[in-house]
Amino acid sequence: MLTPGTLRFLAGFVFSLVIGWFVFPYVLYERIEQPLQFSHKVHTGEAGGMSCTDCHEVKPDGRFTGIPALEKCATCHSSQVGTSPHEKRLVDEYVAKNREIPWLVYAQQPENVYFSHASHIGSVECANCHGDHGSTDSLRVYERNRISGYSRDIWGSSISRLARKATWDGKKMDDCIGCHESRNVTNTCLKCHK
Amino acid sequence: MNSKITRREVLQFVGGSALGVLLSPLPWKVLDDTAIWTQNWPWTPKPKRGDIAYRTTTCTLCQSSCGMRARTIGAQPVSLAGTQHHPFNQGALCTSGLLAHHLRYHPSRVKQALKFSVQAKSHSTLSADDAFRELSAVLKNSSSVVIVDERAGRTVSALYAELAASARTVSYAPVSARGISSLNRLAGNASLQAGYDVDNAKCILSFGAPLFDGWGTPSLAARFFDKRGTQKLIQIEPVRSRTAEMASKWIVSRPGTDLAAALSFAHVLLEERLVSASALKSITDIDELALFLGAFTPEVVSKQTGIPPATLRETARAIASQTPSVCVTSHAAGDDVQDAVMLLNILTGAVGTQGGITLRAEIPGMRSAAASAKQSVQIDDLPDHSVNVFILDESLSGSSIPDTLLQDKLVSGGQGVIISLSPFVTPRPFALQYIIPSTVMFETLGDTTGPFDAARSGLALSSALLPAPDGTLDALQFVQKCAETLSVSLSSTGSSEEILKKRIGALHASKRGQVFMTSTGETTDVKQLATADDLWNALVEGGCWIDEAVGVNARALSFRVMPSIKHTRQTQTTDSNTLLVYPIVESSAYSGKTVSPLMSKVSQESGLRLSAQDAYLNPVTAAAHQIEHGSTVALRTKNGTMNVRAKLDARTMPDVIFVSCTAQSCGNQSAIASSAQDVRLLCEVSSGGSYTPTPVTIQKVYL
Amino acid sequence: MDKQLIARGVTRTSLKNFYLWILPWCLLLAVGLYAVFLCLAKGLNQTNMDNRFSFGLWIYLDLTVIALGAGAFFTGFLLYVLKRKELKAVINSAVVIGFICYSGAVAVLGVDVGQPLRSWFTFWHPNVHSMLTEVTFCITCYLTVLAIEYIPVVLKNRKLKKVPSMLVFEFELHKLMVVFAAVGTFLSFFHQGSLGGLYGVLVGRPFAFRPALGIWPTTFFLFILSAAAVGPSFIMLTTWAASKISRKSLVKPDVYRYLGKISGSLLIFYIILKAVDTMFWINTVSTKGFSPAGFYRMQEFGTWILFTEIVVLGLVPAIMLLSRRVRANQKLLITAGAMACAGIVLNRYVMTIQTLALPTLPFDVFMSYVPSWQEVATFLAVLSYGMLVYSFSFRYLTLFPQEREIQSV
Amino acid sequence: METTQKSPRYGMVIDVDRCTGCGNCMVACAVENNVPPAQAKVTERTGMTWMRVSKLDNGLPFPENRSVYLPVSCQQCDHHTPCQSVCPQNAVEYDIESGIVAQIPVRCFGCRYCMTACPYHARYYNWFDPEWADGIERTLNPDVSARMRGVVEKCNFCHGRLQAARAKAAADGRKTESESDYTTACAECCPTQAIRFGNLADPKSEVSILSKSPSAFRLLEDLGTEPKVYFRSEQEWVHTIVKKTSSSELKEHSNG
Repeated sequence: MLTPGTLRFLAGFVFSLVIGWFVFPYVLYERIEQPLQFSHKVHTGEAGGMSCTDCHEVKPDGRFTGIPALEKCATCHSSQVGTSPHEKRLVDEYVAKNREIPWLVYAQQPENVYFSHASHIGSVECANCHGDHGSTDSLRVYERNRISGYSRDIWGSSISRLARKATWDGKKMDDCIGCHESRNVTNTCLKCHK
Repeated sequence: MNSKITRREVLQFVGGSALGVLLSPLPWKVLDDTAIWTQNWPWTPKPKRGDIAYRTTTCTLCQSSCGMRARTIGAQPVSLAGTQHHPFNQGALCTSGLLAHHLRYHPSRVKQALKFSVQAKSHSTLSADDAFRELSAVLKNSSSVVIVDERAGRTVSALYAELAASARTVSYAPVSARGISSLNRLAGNASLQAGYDVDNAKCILSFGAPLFDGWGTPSLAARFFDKRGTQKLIQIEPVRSRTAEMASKWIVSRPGTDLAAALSFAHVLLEERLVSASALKSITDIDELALFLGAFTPEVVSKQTGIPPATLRETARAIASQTPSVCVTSHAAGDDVQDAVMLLNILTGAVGTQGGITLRAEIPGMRSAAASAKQSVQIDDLPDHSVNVFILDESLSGSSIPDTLLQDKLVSGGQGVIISLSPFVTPRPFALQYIIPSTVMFETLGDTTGPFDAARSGLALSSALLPAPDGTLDALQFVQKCAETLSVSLSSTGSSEEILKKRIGALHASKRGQVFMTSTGETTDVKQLATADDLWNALVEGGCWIDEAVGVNARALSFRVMPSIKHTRQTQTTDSNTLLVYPIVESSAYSGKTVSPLMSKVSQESGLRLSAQDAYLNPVTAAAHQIEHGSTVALRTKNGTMNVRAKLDARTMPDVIFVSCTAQSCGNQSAIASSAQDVRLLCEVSSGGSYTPTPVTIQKVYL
Repeated sequence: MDKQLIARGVTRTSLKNFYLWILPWCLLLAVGLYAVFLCLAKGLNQTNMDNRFSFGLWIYLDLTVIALGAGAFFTGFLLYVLKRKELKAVINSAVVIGFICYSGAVAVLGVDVGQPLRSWFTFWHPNVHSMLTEVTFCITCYLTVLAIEYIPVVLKNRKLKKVPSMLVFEFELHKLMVVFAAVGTFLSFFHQGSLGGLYGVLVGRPFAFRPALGIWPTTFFLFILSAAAVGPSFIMLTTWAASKISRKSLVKPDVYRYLGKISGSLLIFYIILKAVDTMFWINTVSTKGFSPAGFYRMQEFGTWILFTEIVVLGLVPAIMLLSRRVRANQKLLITAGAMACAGIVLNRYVMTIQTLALPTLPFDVFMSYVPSWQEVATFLAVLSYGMLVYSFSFRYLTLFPQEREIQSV
Repeated sequence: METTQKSPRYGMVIDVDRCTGCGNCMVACAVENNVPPAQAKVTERTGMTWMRVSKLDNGLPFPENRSVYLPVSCQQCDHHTPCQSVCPQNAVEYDIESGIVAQIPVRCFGCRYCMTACPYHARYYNWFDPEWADGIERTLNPDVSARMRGVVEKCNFCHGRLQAARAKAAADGRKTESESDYTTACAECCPTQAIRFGNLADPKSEVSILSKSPSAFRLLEDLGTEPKVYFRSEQEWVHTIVKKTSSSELKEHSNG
């Protein structure tokens, strides 16, 4: 039988649980739209027929170009080829004005982290870390941690990190270490910190 | 607040929520994120990412013209290194060269034309056009304008000379590499060009020249070490400097007695008949000289220099017997010392011989140096207070001409004007000064001649990796502007590229010399290159041109030495127990230049180098005055008082306080804000333009 | 209110006097907090520490304060575990002193580290080989224990007793006290030792390095012993000081003598071992290419410092404390206690400051360091914090159970 | 060329007879590793120099005084690494794949215990927030992250260059970096080639041959920390002085 005291206690208990588990995550992350919409599907599908490496290439010195520069887009989109309004914006606002597109990188690793695509490509699938990003039709909202400034993809979708959906859900150091261990690759600091 | 709720009830609720929070991610996630925040503080700069490339070019900070390889992010150089196998510098750079890419962003960079009133009490900014409008008035109304060119041999030098030729009131004062100018003086021929062939010298006699510390190209030390044993270096200096430590022999001499030593060597050479007949013949006034030198017996000179007579004689014999030998002086040495040492080179027959001082042929494609020479004057020869306007070209490496010299030559009463083309603020309180903002390295296309410590003359181009800031001029544009204001028309005008291409074209046409290409790392004859553009590209890509070993025939030369030698002042004998202050050349690599703030690593942060606020003391001297290492002391001479930080160093001569001759302005704040003291000013300047040891009193300052 | 808080049967000075007493300490605290703010906001360039003197005043005082605070655990150990009833008279005071010392030390550490917000890394990514990890873990745990030990003292307060549940809680807690005392003792043994190990393991600092017995360098055991030895002396001193300041006798004289006796018997033991250790060190250090004499050739730090530490402030007070005649005379007893404490203070100074001042490399020199006002002020803040906590506890809580009976007599 | 099968142990051999004390290594290091310039308050004792050229002299008076310059960076101790064992939170690690003693400033919380432990004083604390004159931050090296105030940092043998070399190896399908792709900034920019860098584990490499020569020595060898930075000198007195540690040699002040 619950005394009023116990009830008040429980009330407080439940109240802060709700705050901690549901309100806090919502407040912590700031949702930002990408400057421009982009469909990997269209580019890689029959229409585009391009492969990942057409835009995201590894230089001979082993450096990864990451998101391609505007000139890459301009090679095809110097003028509008399709009907999409987003493409129109691409041409008018960026290609025409020769302004780089300020993409928000979902998988952006922190400044102190060194990640070499060259040494992962081949042994690890792109999807392993980037999920189905390569086949999406639109760019999802970018979530920025208001305290640390990191992309939410680093922490992962589960606020407790207990329910990790897949290998690509979360790219914290522990995740890298876990993957390395599972493939018995060494985890020395200098491998990944600059 | 509702009175029904008691304190206890609140506590119960709080207790519950406290427990709840601990069981939620909130505190733990916040803990993690705040830690991550400390790892990415917004005020900690993030290096810019971008495409990485390597570009080769030429360093223009000094005459050595070292080949350098820049690692660039986008267009921005982020680190520099020497070009491997480059004929000028063999892949070596000096400390300031390694930091050259910071100069573009130096705190004391001039972004707009500046006008400093006399005493530099105030300064105002003005647009380039206004500046030149005012300047044309200044130039038109002044009867004597002197263009000082401390990097003679560039394309712009020819244009300066041309300007001087066509404008009645203007004269051109080229400052060729120290020492070489003495050759011009003694030979009475301003067009002579020469270089020190130190690599092939068997014996090098150095009067305090910092050979391994920036005197020549940065690779000089390495070149000497690789020849260890086969080459002899005799260093005469009052301190066991970096060079003295590495030299084959170090001779301790009292500060400021180089002149006496040099003359005593000359005395011995004549007395012991160690001079070749041809050398004797080349000196027209040899008898007069012999008479004059009679006074400088090793015994007499020994009293001044503190060098035993025997050592003086041995050394003289060494340079005479171990030929080819060459005698060199420090950049800071006065003309009197320079001339006396050049006299030694003449007597030993070093002039015009391999391993001595090689005479260089003119670089093709230039307005004939002989023609330029006609208008050229030596600053020292100008009568005092006769110059209305000095035009200083400080665009490449600042100016190493002592302010005191300029002050003496300028019309008195602060009426003099200095027009300085400079990237940095260089206030000169004794004159009305205009500073025209110039480009710095990596911002401009320019040419530079090869090092003076090489047998053959050379030429290289520095390319513009970055866009020049608005309102800045390079020397070639500046000289054209000046020509405009004086309504003089120059032979070659247009963009820097056009003018330089003309010269390189002519160079190619001459089919002379060889060219080093960074693309292949090999050296080929100019003949092999089909078009002038091939040569141009090779040079723009950081290669260099080297002349053939053809030189002027030394036999043709004759020297009249007495005019410059005879009025050399007798070095006063200072009895050894008076305390003296004397500037030493710590590193001439950045002598008097504006250097990157990062230079604090070697001075302020480690004490490796003497900074402008430091002074070396011998521990014995320090103990005598109760001075500890690092304590602040006041130095008082009749020129004034300055506070310096004492650094005890057993390599320095007792009873002499050594201050830095290479006071440089690095540091994070602008030069206007911090007028770094120049400790050299404590010392008196000799008639020869060098600093002389000056009696000083020292006193510990309690802060 | 004030009156109702003060325990029955004891008298306390007027509220006005009390305020006059705490006012200067509050001011000092304020100044100190400002210094702390400077250090946290601008970084440790506010201190005079440098790359050579990477540890300074703060670390030295942390070591000292923690050594002196050892009285808490050792008294607790003797009382609850070894059932030394005489010590009931001072245990509460001892606990408060301990709490003050440890919380103070931890607070200063928070300022001393460059990135306090990352401190928890030590718990998340611990390096089990590091003595500092051991220290951090033990001190944090022991601080919690002290807090728990402190609670019943607080709950005994006249006003709080009125709340029934509190009384129950206090009673239950008291029954557990023996457990906490045991745990506390265990923890303290460890971190007192690890603090010694901190220097003993420094292979790069032959002056401080000591060979290992088992897994710990000898300094590990010396620190435990020395702390245990002076702990009681410090309790003795503080009790004496408290009674002088409050002009009341708080414990029966035999308590002082008893504390002195414990202190003395441990101290003599410690000093002997310390002497042996030093001898051993002198013979081994030369194998590292260092001459033991060389360490003492540096201007301030002559062999006198070693002599003072071991004989003047070690052997002498030990013998004094052991002689019944000395203990009988309170003046001498207190003096001896003070000397013993001074000895340990000096020992910690040598381990921290002299170790850093001495050069290691051939081209490297003896260096000295003077703390900046920010460093001093921060320390004074801790001191005044301690004073305030103790003053309040003394006024409103029963630190000395015997006080009432003494007064009623 | 591939390195030997067993993982490399990088090290340096510095010929002090060739060192003119010019300071190139110090500035080249600072440029490579984004070490900030000094602020006004900074002194020799709070300066930030991963590579520091110190003067070693024979202690004799003028003019007998002889001196050499010793460029001292982290000595990369191979055994009983003094700093590594004391760090409470594993911010220091002995990198088994290169022999480098790795310092990870983002893990460090600035207790400075490692600095107390290092006999070579090769570790530096960020007493100040890093500050570059406006614009110079554009010249920072993207391969190395800039550190923040309140952490310890030191020479990591230009690990940015090691990572670049490894990336290149991966791109070429090689397992290990090739030594020709990897050298430190100080070695690269030494105008007299006094600093040689290479793999000590490879018996054929220049450094391991030089390190075995009788003229080679290491600092504080008796401590048994097995540094991977060697020095060389043909001058007898240098060896004698280095053997004596400063505690046995009384020194009341430094000599410049």
